[in-house]
Amino acid sequence: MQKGVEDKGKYNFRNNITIDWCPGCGDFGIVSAVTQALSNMKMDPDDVVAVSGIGCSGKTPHYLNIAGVHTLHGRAIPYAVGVKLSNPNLNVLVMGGDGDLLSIGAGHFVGEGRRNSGVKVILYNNSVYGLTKGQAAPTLPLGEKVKSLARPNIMGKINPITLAMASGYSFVARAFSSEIKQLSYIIERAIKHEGSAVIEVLQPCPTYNDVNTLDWYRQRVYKLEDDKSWDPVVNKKEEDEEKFDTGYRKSLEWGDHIPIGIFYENNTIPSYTNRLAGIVPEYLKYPPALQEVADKDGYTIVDPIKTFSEKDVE
Amino acid sequence: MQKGVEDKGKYNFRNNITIDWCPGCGDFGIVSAVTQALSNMKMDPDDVVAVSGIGCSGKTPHYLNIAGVHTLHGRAIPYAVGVKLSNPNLNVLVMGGDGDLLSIGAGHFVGEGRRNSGVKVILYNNSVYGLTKGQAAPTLPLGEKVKSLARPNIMGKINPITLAMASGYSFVARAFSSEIKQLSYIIERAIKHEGSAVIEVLQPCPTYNDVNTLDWYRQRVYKLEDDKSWDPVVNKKEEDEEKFDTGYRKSLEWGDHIPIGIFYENNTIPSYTNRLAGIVPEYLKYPPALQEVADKDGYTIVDPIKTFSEKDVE
Amino acid sequence: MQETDINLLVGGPQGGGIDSAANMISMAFSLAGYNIYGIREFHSNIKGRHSYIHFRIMHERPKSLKYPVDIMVALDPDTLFEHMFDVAKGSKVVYDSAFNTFNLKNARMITSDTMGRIQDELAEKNLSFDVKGVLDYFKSTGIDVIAIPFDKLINENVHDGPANRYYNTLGAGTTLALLGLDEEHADDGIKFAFKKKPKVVESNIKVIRAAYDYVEKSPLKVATLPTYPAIPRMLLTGNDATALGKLMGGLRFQTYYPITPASDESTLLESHEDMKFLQNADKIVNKAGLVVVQCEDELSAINMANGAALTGTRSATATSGPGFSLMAEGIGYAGMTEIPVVITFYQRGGPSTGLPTRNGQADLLFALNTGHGEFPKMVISSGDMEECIYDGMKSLNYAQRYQMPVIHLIDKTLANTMDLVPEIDVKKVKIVKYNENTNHENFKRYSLDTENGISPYGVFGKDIFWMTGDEHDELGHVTEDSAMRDKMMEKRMQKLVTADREIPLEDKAVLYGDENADITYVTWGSQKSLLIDTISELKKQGISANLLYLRMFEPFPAEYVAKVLKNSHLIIDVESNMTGQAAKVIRMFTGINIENFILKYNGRHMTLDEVLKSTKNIMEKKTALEVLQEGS
Amino acid sequence: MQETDINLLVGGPQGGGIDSAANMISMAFSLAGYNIYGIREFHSNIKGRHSYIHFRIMHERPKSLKYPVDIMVALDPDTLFEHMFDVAKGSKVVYDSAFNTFNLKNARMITSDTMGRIQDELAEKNLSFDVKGVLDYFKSTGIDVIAIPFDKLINENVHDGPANRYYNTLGAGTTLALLGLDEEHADDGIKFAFKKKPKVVESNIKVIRAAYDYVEKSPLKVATLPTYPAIPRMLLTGNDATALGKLMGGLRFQTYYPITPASDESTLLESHEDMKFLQNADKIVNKAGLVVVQCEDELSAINMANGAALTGTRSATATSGPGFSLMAEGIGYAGMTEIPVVITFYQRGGPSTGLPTRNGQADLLFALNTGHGEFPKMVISSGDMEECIYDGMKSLNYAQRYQMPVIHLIDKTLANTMDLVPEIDVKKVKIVKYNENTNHENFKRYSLDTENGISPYGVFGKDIFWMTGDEHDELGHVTEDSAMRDKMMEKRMQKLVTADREIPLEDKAVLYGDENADITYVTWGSQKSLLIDTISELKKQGISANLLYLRMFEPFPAEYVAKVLKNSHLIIDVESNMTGQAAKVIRMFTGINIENFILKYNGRHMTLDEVLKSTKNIMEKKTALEVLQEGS
Ligand SMILES: Cc1ncc(C[n+]2csc(CCOP(=O)(O)OP(=O)(O)O)c2C)c(N)n1
Ligand SMILES: Cc1ncc(C[n+]2csc(CCOP(=O)(O)OP(=O)(O)O)c2C)c(N)n1
Ligand code: SF4
Ligand code: SF4
Ligand SMILES: [Mg+2]
Ligand SMILES: [Mg+2]
Repeated sequence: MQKGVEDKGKYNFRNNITIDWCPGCGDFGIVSAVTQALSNMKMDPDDVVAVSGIGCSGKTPHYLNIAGVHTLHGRAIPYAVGVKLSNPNLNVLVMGGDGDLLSIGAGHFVGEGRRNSGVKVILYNNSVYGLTKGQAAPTLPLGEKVKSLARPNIMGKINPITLAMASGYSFVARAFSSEIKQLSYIIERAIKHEGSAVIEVLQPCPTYNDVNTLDWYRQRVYKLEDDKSWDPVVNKKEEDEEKFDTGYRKSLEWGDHIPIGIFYENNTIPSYTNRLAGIVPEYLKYPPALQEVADKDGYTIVDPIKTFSEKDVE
Repeated sequence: MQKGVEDKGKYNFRNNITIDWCPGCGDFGIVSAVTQALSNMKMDPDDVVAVSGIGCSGKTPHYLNIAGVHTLHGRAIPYAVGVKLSNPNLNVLVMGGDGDLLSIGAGHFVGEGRRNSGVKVILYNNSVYGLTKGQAAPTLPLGEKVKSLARPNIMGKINPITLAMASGYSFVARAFSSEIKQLSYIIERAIKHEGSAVIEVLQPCPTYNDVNTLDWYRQRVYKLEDDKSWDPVVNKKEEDEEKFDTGYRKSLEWGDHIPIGIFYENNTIPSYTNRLAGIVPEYLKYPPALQEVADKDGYTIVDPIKTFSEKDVE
Repeated sequence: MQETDINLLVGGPQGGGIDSAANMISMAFSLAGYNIYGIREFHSNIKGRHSYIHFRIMHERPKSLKYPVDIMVALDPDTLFEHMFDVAKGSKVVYDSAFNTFNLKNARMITSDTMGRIQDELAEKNLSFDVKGVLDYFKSTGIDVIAIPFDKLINENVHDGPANRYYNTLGAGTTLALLGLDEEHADDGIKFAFKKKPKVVESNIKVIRAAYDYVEKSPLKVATLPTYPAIPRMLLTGNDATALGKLMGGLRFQTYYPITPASDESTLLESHEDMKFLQNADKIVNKAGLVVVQCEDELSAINMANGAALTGTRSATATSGPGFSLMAEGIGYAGMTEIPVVITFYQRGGPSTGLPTRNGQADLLFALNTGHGEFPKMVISSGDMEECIYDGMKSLNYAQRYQMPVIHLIDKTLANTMDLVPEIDVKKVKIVKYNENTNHENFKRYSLDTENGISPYGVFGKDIFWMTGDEHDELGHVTEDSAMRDKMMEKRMQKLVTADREIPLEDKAVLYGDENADITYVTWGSQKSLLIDTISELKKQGISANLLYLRMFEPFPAEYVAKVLKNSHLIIDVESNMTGQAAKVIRMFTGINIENFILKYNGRHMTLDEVLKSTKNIMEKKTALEVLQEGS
Repeated sequence: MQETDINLLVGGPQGGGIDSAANMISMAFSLAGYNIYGIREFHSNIKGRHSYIHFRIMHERPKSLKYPVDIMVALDPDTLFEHMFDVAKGSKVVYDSAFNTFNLKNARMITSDTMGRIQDELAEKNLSFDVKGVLDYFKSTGIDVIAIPFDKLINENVHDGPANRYYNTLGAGTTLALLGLDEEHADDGIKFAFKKKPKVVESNIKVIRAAYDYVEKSPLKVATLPTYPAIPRMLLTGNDATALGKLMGGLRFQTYYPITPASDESTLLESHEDMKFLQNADKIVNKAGLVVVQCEDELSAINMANGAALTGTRSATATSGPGFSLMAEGIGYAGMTEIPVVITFYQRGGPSTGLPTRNGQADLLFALNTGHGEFPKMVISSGDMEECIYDGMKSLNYAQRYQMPVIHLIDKTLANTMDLVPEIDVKKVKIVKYNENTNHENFKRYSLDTENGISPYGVFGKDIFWMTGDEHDELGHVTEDSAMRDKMMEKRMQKLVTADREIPLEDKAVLYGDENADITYVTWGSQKSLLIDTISELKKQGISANLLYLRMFEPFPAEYVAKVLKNSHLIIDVESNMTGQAAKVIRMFTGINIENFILKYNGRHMTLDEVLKSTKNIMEKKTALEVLQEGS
């Protein structure tokens, strides 16, 4: 805990590594929002970790001045969960493309909904596979033809919000990479939320996606919170059925009007770390990462016979 | 097309291989329903193929008197799609456990929703991993302790119906292994449906699941079609929003009353095979499996220069 | 007096209580001061198909199994048919007299191929296709056939629940009585087996009584066996021993996806997340616990274990062939980014789903060459309980020290071997920690300023650094600079040279037996103790043999292996696979071509008798390749 | 007169038009009757990072590339810095005069490591850290530095769109003019490159005019090159050639998940799902089409391809290292259940994500040993365009004939090599069909009634049979019978023996050059043509060398390889990896230890000059291991 702690609010969460995204890429906005959120929260840089998959999106951790791991295509979530469960004190941000998280990584995306271990998934939705030159991502609608495709898209589209809700995530939101303030606010809220979060970020890819452009989104997005009555937060179990349904129906809206904001936040579902704390004594205080495994002479501290006493024949 | 065609209605779809499921296993009911459906439809045995994953459920194809492939854990869907897209004339049934399809195979389960290639997925839901001795399956609710678990389940549960709907399947139903007639009817309906189907089958596992027993289900299940006004079929695009929502909400019902029947059938989404037919000329009539690839002397029939004319430098 | 040496087989339907029968017998003998050694064989099936335990009881600790068995207990008729060839003159066969009327065609759980072979044999001997036929077969061979009226004996003596609940106890009791074990010890076995259930103990002891009574009154009565003072031991399988070793070695995070025969290790750990501590542990540490995560698949399992290692936690996963196949990419990532992670790899019969519950040693070359591209990893292998324990500890140490994935190979035979382990030395292996980072200011996770290739390790929560599976610079950022690429490749691979230098030879390869011998066996894994027994047996017969036993395949002790083999005469490679994979590895690293093989790939454990017989055939130059076929 | 032999390098930012510039140049020369041979190098980045094409132009078909290049065209300042060492006395460097004021510190896309090395070099020579500095560096070495006023020339001549749209054409035009190619052919090149866009052609031809004009009026003017009659050829990359071969070979179902450098093959096929037919095809067949499926991941890709094969369809997938790592389990399934499937494996720089857009040959051992357990599979490798085509066809034939997965290795260098292929022989390879089933009544898919191990193939829709990755009986049902298990293992593995017997040696290994030579190179993959050139070059210098070129690794032509190598003197293994994997395979199968290596693992293509130089070092016994380092 040695860096920038003197004046955390001023810590520079953006490092000096050259960003090699295309000019106009929506990913720039996401980096800004993340660094803003961390600054706003006066986060200790040692307490937050960035985990990404492979894709243009996957490069993000290298641009942040916090520890980061740029993992394998589709596997960011398992890495993030490994980090989180071995040290629940860390705030773990997952950065992944729509291909990364919803195609090759879809199994983990669903699995993490069940676990709800407390990682925050930022899903870069550009509707294409950026880094491999513009193939259809699972978020591209059936029949749509972006310029990099030889023929209109032959696959249907996944709505990340409905999939996240069906999988069990307790915090589900959508943002737009050019609405940096809202995105940064949502990230803060997600970090403060105990369970796992999915934040879908609509993100123009000017190089390959000539349909869902910056302007296309600008003309369509509107903020959920602009409706003062919008309240997606479940604090009591009884509220869940209705709020889940409202959020779910809202998330199906697409086309001329695209809602952005928080769709659903359920504070009544315990996170995996808290579930574990019910089984492993003092897990939250002495998680795996903070334990000593050897005595001062370097020998094991585990008593094999007492631990596995049922195997003992005497 | 040589077997049983003389009198298809009398073809025996159950072969003489010894079934090695435990006494009382719900899987027996599923086999009965499948063979009944095929008999009822007077299906030509050469026209239907069974594809399974690994698990107790995965053994099913060996017990059926049709061609069958018992694939890898979690991979039944890709195999089935390979069969279907290379020969769209075949009816392809997928048999998989809840672990197989919703845990290790969840990525394919979601992916197939987007493709909607026309395979029919029968999901054996016993809430446990039968063949590996009773670990929690993704359908087991949080905190539930079946007898094979050392501690209450630490993971949340996936509702196969909501996940199937969020993934894009155009036919989604639930059945119960002891309601063989209804299940057989649903299988017939699914086979007749153009797109891909998911049929979740609630199935007791007397060996490992002592919570969701035969009786437990008997006391809770009720049939959707008993409500005469229940109509889950979308024949016009306009009906979709409402029927999707009704089906979705219904599927969330669980506990004392568990609905079984068809939740959603959308006939307005073209299947992948029909989408392909729009691109590859005469695909449905001359699919890959029915093409000759060599001339009578055994040489290629493809003209490489005309086919790749853009590479030709003259 | 000849030393007690009993080979025993208990068979019955999967899920039908043969485990408890075997357990009672083991416990009774253990408490009578004997050692036992057993291997379980079963189908990939939950209930009904044939399953058995083959074991051996001696005062000395046995190291191998033998056919024919001295006594076979059949808890169902299938056992009589399935093991027709596993008994011989002098053997005793115990079964329920109710089976007498059983017809072979009703044995629906016997697969058609096996059925065919049984029928062929009966037909050849002109015997009927039923229990009577097989019993005649036994009798004609000089086997003692002992029918016990199961229902009658039980119904006359206990009235708590249906008779079939006690079949296994009666089977066990009869066996113990027939072997001449003191009834008192039989009772002790029951008490131990049903520890926490006094009512159950009571009824079962009545059944034991009935069994002893029946035998005593019959002409079957035998002399009482000697008993010995029982020393404290742990009854462990290879799965148990490895779990125990890993936990002692500092494991605090284990991931898994269920799979036979690996998941027993993880489920055991899962039920011991709150471990117990030795005196040397201070108070804070006493609050520690282990986290075991059942993942959504093996892709998740390996990558989650990798992730946990990033916080400084000692982490591991355990799997078998199909799961390991899915881990190749994650292992490559650990190699590239220098993550200390352990993959305990329980080999079973492959390829593909193969023989999921049977033995195999056919994953060596895959383990050695797994993952695309070139990256450092270690591959070690264990051959007995003690090795499972201490290699379990060492695997974590190696991972920490060399910052690379460590693949620990164990085969299904060893995983399912039951053995009484007398003593666990908690000070045998010291815990090694990773090379700690001291420069927190400008931390170079992949510092090139190292001769042995080992850079300071980085820990999330303590240091800021980056990691990527792309080629990277010292800070961990992506680079495509051609010179940096070469340096990083060389730094990573250098660690294998370092490991090879630092690790003592005895952890890599060991020569058992005399240095100069007529025969040199080469093996790895569970054949270790079997071949040590083989050597003793041959010695008794005046034949000198030794064993080059391999424990580490990467880094491979090429020089030592070459030295030993160049001095050898008749070299025989013994493996449970079809292509002699260890011999291939030896040739790849030394150029030496081994020409004689004893191989087994039918999925069953090797036994002493078949290895001896094959050795003779090879010695007599009848053949250079012996394929072993014993086992049902 | 000396034969034209031009080595050329065009560099610029990724996505900044260097592909079109290279294309125009290639087309112009092609249409002037020349042959071209080029290799693309680029970062794993979409826009901005440094990228270049290195090519060679000759009338004869070139087979290798050389440094230093004769002319380098810099479309951005980075190119000048990145390739400081790739030009030498006599080279020409063409660049935009606007770069003159550019400071190195603004070259933000140059990675810090590369930057460091450039700065070190400039500092050592006491030069400034800017374009001026590097130009001084060039001049001091005797390099011709040619500044072209890009904006001025364009703005004076075209008014359709911004000037930078024409930078690449101007770069290409200047190059062509400087090389002395007829302007008419330059115009033809433009017309060809922009085929369907007459307005674009018009503007670009104006730019060409401006370039020629400028050069003509300058002191740079050179003599006109001869031109030749242009014969029809196809300009193919390895990706294209393989796609074409597979389609000719009967491929009708291809699956893929996007990955560099494999997916270009699949996307090309995807845009040709409606292929064109030869005269010999009858009418029904003319309606046929290919299905290409973009899958959700590589697990799906391999298993879906396996699934498609079950209907009798010829199916394949294509991938690179990370994807292949995920396919291990599916390949094992194909091996176990005897599915004919082709996996075209494009190797790139590993391990892990590695150098995604760079070359590598480090996946050989993984391909050979992939998947748990023992199952038959074939591993073949191609080394040039013709092999890509015909091996593409053969890979499908092998799969059909032997009912097993066939892994076809191609490296990134070959995949991204551009070559003009003069003729495609549609009758060179006959199409082989699987062993058809004739007994539909009681179909034994895995009939043991076969000597060569090949049972009749089953087709869904025509036959009723079963398949399982578990061990199975002849019908395809699960069995755990120990005897059936052995028979099935033996039947499956027998197919490899059959393949080895049936396939001619020339498809496995070829010796190029004289049988007796002082030096014997051993290689595989894209070094093939480079080493054939090397041999000619050495011959000119009076040194005799030959090449043992490997095409098939499983079944491995051990006997032949041993025979060749036993007669060799100085053996040098040449591979694009760090551990000499082919040499390891050779030792594993023959015991022969190769002791000299020329290896390259920085991800860049090998060039003639560096191989020659290293060979000399080895001949002079300066070293036994040469690590090549050329390339930016
Ligand atoms: C196992 C594996 N398969 C394929 C790839 C190639 N690959 C790299 S990035 C990428 C897709 C990127 O798309 P997305 O996840 O949407 O990220 P984006 O670039 O759009 O941010 C793919 C398929 C890989 N690296 N690993
Ligand atoms: C890759 C892989 N991992 C693990 C296994 C082990 N395995 C066999 S069946 C099974 C789970 C079975 O559960 P489910 O899919 O619910 O089927 P059920 O037995 O309940 O019908 C597992 C994990 C395997 N065969 N392959
Ligand atoms: S390709 Fe698209 S997503 Fe990738 S950096 Fe460029 S604009 Fe961004
Ligand atoms: S374990 Fe359960 S699911 Fe499997 S066969 Fe037995 S009862 Fe059926
Ligand atoms: Mg994307
Ligand atoms: Mg299940």
